[in-house]
Order: sequence, then structure tokens, then C-alpha cells
Amino acid sequence: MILSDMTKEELQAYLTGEFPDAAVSVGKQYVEMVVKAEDLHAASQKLKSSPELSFDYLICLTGVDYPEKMQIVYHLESTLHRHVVVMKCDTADRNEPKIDTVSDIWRTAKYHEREVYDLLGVIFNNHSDLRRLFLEDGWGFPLRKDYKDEVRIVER
Amino acid sequence: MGFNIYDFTEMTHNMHLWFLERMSPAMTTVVEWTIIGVCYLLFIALFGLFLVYAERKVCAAFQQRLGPTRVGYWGLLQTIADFLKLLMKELIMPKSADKFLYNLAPFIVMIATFMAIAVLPFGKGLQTMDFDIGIFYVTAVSSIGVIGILIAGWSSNNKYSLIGAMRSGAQILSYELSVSLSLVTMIIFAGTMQLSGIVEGQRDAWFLFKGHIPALIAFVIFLIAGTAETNRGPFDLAEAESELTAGFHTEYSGIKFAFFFLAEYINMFIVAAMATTVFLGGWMPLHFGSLESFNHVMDFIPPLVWFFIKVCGVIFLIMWFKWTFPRLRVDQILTLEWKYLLPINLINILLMCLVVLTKFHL
Amino acid sequence: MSELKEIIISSDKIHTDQYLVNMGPQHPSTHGVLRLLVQLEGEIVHHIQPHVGYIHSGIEKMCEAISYPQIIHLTDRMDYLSAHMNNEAVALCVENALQVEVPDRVKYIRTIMDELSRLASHQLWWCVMGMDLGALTTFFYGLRDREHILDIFEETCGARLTVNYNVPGGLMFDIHPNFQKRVKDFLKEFKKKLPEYDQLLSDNVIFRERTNNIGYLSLEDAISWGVTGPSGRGSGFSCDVRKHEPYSAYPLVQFQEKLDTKGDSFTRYKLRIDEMWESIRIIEQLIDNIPEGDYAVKMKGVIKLPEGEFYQRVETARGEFGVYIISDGKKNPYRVKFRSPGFSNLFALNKMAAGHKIADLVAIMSTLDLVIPDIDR
Amino acid sequence: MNAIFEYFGTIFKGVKTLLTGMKITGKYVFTPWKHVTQQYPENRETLKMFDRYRGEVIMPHNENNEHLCTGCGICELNCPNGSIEIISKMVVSEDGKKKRAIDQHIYHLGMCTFCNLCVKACPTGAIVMGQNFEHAVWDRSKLTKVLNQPGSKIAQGVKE
Repeated sequence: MILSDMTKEELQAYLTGEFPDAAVSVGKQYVEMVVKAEDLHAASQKLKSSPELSFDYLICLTGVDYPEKMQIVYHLESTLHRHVVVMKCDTADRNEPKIDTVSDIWRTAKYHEREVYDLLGVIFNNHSDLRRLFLEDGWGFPLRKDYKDEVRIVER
Repeated sequence: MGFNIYDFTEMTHNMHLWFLERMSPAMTTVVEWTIIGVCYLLFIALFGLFLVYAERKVCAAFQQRLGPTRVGYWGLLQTIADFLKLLMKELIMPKSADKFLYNLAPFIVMIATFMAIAVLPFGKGLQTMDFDIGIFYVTAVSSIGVIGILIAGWSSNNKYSLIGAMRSGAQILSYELSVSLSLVTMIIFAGTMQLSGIVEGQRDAWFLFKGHIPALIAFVIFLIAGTAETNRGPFDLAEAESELTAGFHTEYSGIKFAFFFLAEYINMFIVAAMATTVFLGGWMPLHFGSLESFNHVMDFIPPLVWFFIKVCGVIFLIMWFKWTFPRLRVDQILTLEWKYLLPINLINILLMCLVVLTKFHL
Repeated sequence: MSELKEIIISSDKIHTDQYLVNMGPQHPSTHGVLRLLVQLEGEIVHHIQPHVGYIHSGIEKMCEAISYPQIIHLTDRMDYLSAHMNNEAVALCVENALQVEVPDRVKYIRTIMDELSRLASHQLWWCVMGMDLGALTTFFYGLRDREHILDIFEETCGARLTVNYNVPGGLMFDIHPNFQKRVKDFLKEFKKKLPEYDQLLSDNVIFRERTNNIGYLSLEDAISWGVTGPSGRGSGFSCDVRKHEPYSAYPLVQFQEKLDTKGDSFTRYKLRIDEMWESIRIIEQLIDNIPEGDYAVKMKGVIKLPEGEFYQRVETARGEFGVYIISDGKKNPYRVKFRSPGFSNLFALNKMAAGHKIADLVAIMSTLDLVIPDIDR
Repeated sequence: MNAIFEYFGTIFKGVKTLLTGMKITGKYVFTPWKHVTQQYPENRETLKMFDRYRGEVIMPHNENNEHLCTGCGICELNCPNGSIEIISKMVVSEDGKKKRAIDQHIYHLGMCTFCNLCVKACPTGAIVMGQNFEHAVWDRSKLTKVLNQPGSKIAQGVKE
């Protein structure tokens, strides 16, 4: 039960019109859109500032390690219209992933991105303070699927 | 040598004569000083331990706990055990501390406490020095302690300590004013600065009742300012556990920490004793004007007991403050002093002058 | 007069150094192992750089190797004060993914448990807030009342803090026969105690002075920094997931989302006290009406989620908690991400506390109600 | 003049709130002392944990030294921390069939998080949660326990 101004289909239609390059689909829960890495910053800007969308609240920023790519998932909500969109963005290179920062659009992304950098090694371009957040320097990126740590991880 | 628990004048006088018979006057002075010094040392140690125990039990009562129960019956030996622990602990000094000042600071605090306690009248004739300017002396001496705190904070070479010491400096310097002015109010009323004279003046009624409104206001201000001067209760900014970990004594350990700790409690005793002496009739029993039989019963209770009952009452009040109120911020503490206590105090002095001039008192 | 002016002007030119102070990781008021690198000028805080990760336990990594019921027990250890809500988030996420409809009884009990843990969490927050501000007695009064809730938890769930009461498809056990009576007794008692909280702390003039107009956070900043929960609602950010994406029995109960726009420390404090009253209201509506039925749906021995992505938001005592599960059809998730409220809340601290005194920093931090394992995960 | 009234007004209001606070704390001091803490080691005799309290995993045995564990290993699978190890053996049953049975049910208390998943998963109800919570020992190796008692065997009628 999501209380929003637009239904998911309406939102999908609107988003498709606004972002012709992005693939917008209706997921099980939320509307999902996949944007290209080079469009990410512009699209985020538009998602936030467009009055019909006004996605001003970044709920969650997740990095996912897929075999051939790194994906950053943005859960966005509009506090005005109460609709949610899941924006996804793939990085080109899986081993040296680079993506634009959105920390200038949603402030909280600054630290979420640092977390993703810390755990997955995704480098965010133009990030003002991209350092490790939890772990020591030179730890490795533990959430990558190929991460090995024979001392600390005991597999059964 | 007669022993009279209601009047110690004769006893102390006889002791003096007894010593004089047996040794030269100079020797007598030395021996008497030693005895008095040892007595005060014992008193401070024992009463300090008692106060720490009392604080724990009182605080436990406020918080619906039991407090210490394990060491000794009802935990009576707990503070002694703690004291022994502190004695045995290693004295750690920060590497870059100013060694001389670091070691000096606890002693300054202790010395200030000792000096202040010297003039307090515990009972009739039971007073080491009876200056004509007793109150003046106490206020002067009790502010030496802040130097110790400032030195401790500075020499520890720790930022928390320094902040704590600076706060403490600002706080004690301001509140010294209120303490003195509220005492000045009572000096105007009593007409003397001699502590024994002040106590003697309360033979028929305590100054708190005698001086009614202005005395009450002065008493409240004295309590607040006194609490602030002992770095306790809502005014414990210098320690401020949740902000500065332990403030000025962060870097002290073992017996040096115990000195600060003990000095805090003895300072509390001094404030309570001064409040007792000046406002609550010192060692005088509680008298109500014409209730002869009641007054007679009260007279039976020895003055020393009266003194300590009153002191403990005031100490309980101070503890009550501590275990109820949140801590003030450093600027609020100064606002309270300069914007509220000081003007009220000045007006109160005028009021007291009026009361004295018009003889509008009991 | 001109002389005085000169002195004031020249005193501006005195060169004063700003200095750095490490608050934590061992500091009484950081509520755990949080380290704040505070840039101070005298007592004034200029900038705060939080350093986290001292108890990072890699829960997200661990989750990739274990099954869904096992994930739930790990979520207890994140925000240990709202363990029920964290459990429920994962349980709901799995149930939604499998499209399992749980019985009403489960929904009711889950909601009651949620609100009880919200009460317990706010009680602990209240007493710690008092302690941070130097009123040490509040600590014991809060814990005293919280003990009753923990007893209720212990009787029904078997544990006081790490309850692990929710499982995919329902609950671990049915409620204990004493549950309803105990909850009602507690509410009756606590309704008498809650006004005391106000009298002891909220109305206290020193407390008011310490918190009024301190640590202002604007609505825009609250949204942009993702500050949720009572901290965000204090700035007027309507972020109560219980209202916006209701789950369990929340659609069935009457309650208000407490909102205020003042955005200072006292507002955040007051909203939590108000939330306690709302929690009591919610429990009272539900406690007598728990429907009969099963306490769990029969699930398969090995729970496998269909391929896909599932996100579940719940409202914990600290704010919005999210579980993001990416499944590849196996019994282990491919990736689990926990959106913890403390993580976002903490980093808005600089915005709130810069320019205030170091004593205010402590007060502001306690109004954010941080739980460090929640931040570090 | 208004300013003066305001000044004294704030003082009186402030003092009043302070006194209210003192009244609350004073109430608890001067009413008969109801302490809420427990004297723990002293009240051991009367201290009773709730039935569901999860203190440790135990395997109840009946008077014939029989338990219900078949050694199926489901608890081991369900344990998130690897605190249960099942060592099974093959026994020959009375009718001559070879059958798997429990040799040692090893329980590492030090690794257990008391999540109750093993107890919930156990198909025969062989393991339950015990209420004992005093687990402190001097030697870490004592935290590794064998739950089935020596010489015990599976009770009759327990289905595989």
C-alpha cells in the first residue's frame, strides 16, 4: 500500500517521457529505471529538481557486485508526492568501477558513497572526500564476490 | 580536667595549662599545633570517607538502588576499601606533563581545604582559631583551591583537562562573588565577622529565622553559589563526565586523584559548615521563643551533635541538587551568576540594611 | 567608549588556534565506540568529523553466506534496541517475496512487539539523554521502567535484547499466556510514570535552557541528509513509514505521526516523549483484540526466494530501517543491504552542532539517539 | 517595568520547575525505600528464569539415559554460527539393518548466539533451551560440550 499521487504506471509513463535513454519498468514493489553511467548525474539532478518528480529523499544507496559489472542502486522517495523510484546505474568496468557522485544532490549520499567505496571499491568521480569509512587502508573490498580472507572468513 | 560536652572552653584551657606546666611555652605551641594538625587530618580523612559513603547511599536512595552492600555490614567498609585501592594504585603521569606543577596541584587543593577548615567552630570553645575576620578569612582561603585546579588542568597537558580547568576558573571566580556577598548580607545583620560571635548572636534564634526574607534569600544564594564553588551538582562543569570525561583530573590516578576527590567532599563540608554557622545557628540548639520545655529538651543535645546534624542536613540538600538536576552549560553558569544571583544579592544587601536600620527583625 | 571599542576590535585580532579533540572511541557520551574528531575553538565546535567502523562486523557479508531465517538473528545485533523491528523487516521482506500472507494474529503480535520495543528504546534513550546532560538519576528511572518491558520480552521471546522472535512466515513462538496481562499491567504503571519524566526533565528550566534553540536542523537539510525517525520529524520531515507504507497491523490502528517544525534539540526530545504516548495508544488498541489463529504459516524447511530484488522499509525507534535483498534463487541471498537509520542520522551531526559549544554537541548527539552497531553494521 | 516583572517571572518559573524535579526525586527517597535492583548472588535460591529463557542448548535424557536425537544433522544446518557439530556413527539395529545414529552431539557454547533456530528445526524435539545462564568458566575448552550423555542411546519409537 503506497500512498502516492501517481500510480506506478503513471509514474513509469512519466519517467519514460522524461528520460528517453533510460529503461523504465514497473517492478514488483517500485518503479525501476536503469540509467546509463554518463547520464547519471544529469538524471539525478532532474529527478530531484523537477517539480512533478521532486525525488528529494535518498533512502538508500547500495552497491551490488555482479559478475560483469558493478551496479549502484538508488532508492529515492519524494517527500512531496510520496512516490518511490529505484534508480540503477551500471558501471562499465567491473574491476575498476567508476561512477559519478550524487553527493552534491543528496547530501546523505556522501557517506553512503564512502561506504560503497569502502566495501566494494567503486570510485565516485568528483566526490569531495572519498576515503575508507569503516575499514583500514589496504584492506581490500570485502563485499566483492572474489574477496578472499582466509584468516577471518571461515567457510563451512 | 573536666570534660563538659556542652562547653569545651574549660577543657581546652585546662589542656593548655597542663602542657604549660610540663614544658616551655614554645614547646607547648609546637605540641598543641601537632595535636591539632593530627586531629584535623584524622577528621578530614574520616569525615571524607563518611561523606563518600553517604553520597553513595543517598544517591542510591534517590535512584531506588541499595548502594554498596558487599564490603562490611551495609557496605560500611566500602569507602575504606576504595581508599586502600587508590593508595596502592600506580601513579601515572603523562609523558609531556609539567612535572613540578602536576605534582603540586593536588597539594594546593588540599592545603586550601585545610586552611578553610581551621576556623570553623565545631562547638563552644572547639575552634582552632577565632579570628576577628573569620568569614573574610574563609572566603579568601577557599578560593585558593581554584589555583590548584587550574594548575592541574594546565600541567596535565590534556585538552580535556585544560577545558575543565578553564571552566572551573571562570566558574569559581564568578561564584566567589556571590558567596562573599551573601555572607556580607549576614555580616551586616550580625554586626561581626568573628565566627564565634556570629554563633553567639544566634543564641535565641537562628539568623535564618531572625533575618527572615533577606536572610532566606541570602541562604538560598549561598547554597547555590556554594554548590557551584565546590564543583558539584548541576555545576560540575569542571569534571562534566559526559563532556570532558573527567575534566581537570583526567590524568590523575592513585592517591593524587584521591586528594582531589577528598578535597571536593571536604569543600562540600566547608560550605555546609559555613551555611550552618552563619544561617543555622552553628552549634546552637534549635530554640523557639517561648516554648520553655521544648527549648530545655533541645539544650540537652550536645552542641557537637547539633552542629553535625545541621551540616549533614545541608549536605543532603546539596546532594539532592546533584542527583536531580541536569548540568548547566558554561555560558549559562555565568549568566546565572551575573544576571541573576549578583543583582539579587545586591538588592538583598540593601534590603538587609533596611531591616537592620528599622530593626524589623526578631 | 572609543577605547572599549578599540579593545574589542583588537581582541578580534588575537591569533587563536583551533585545536582538534578526539571524542571517543572511549568516551562516556558517544554511546559506544564512535569517534568524533572535533575541531574546537575554545569551547566552540567548528567542525565534526565522525569516524565510524570500530565495531563493524560485516553483517552484510555474513548474510551472503547464510539462509534467511539465520539473517534475522543477525539483525538483532545491529540496532539492538529495536531488535523486533529489524527482525520484522527481514521477515516481511521474505514474506513479500514469497507472497505469503501471514495470519492476523501474527500481524497484531508483531505490531505490539514493535511498539513495546519502541517504548523500551525510547526509555533507554530518555535516561541516557538525562545522563548526558548530567542528570544522573534519570538513568535509573528509565531503566527501572524498561525492565518491565524486557521481562515481557523474556517471558514471550526467551531473550531480553536479542529476541529473534520473528521468523519468515510468522513468529518463533506463540505469545505467553501471561503476555496480555503483563502488558496491560505495565501500561497502567507506565502511564503514571511517564508524566514524571516530564516533571523531572522536560519541564526543568536547566534542561530547557540546554536544549531550546540548540542544534537546529532545517527541513531541507533533514531530507537531504536523510535524517529520519523522531530526529527528522522534529524538523518537519514527515517520514513515518508506519503511515506512508503501512505494514503489519499499522493500517488498522489509530495513531498520529507526531510532527514539529522547530528542528531544535528540545523538539526532537519532545517528539520522542510524544511517541511514547502514541505507542501506548497503539498497544492499547491492539492488546485486547489479538485474534485467535496460528502464530506462523507453515514454511518450507529451506526457504528459497525467487530471483529478484526486494526492499522492505520499517520504522524503528531511530528512523527508517530498510532491507534490500537481491536474490538469485538460492537459499542464500546474493546481496543484502541494510539501510540503517543511525548511519544517515549521524552524519547530519556536523550540520546541527557546528557553532555550538562542546556541551551542546553532547546534547545534540543524544537527541539523535545513536546506536553504534546500527551505524557500523 | 514589564522587563522587571518578566525578570522575576522567569526566576519564579525556573525555581518552580526545579522544585518539581526535586519533589519527584524526593518522593522516592522519603517514601519507604523500594529498591528495584536485585541482589544477584544472594537471591540465587529464589531467582527463577522464565520457561522460555534461552540460556543454553541442552538435550534432555529420560531415566533410562535415553534421548530423542537421531543424529539427522538438521540442527547443524540451521545453526548460523556453526556451534553445533554432529558426529554420527553407524549402528546395527536389532533387525540387522545398518542405521545412522548419534555418536556425539557437540555444542560450542562459546559460539552460540541463542537464536533458537536449532531447537525450532529439530524434527524430534531432542534439543531444548535450558534456563541456566551462569556459563562463566576459567577454561575456554570447557565451553565445548557433548550434549548426549555417555552411554546414552536413542529412545524407542523415535522416527527417523
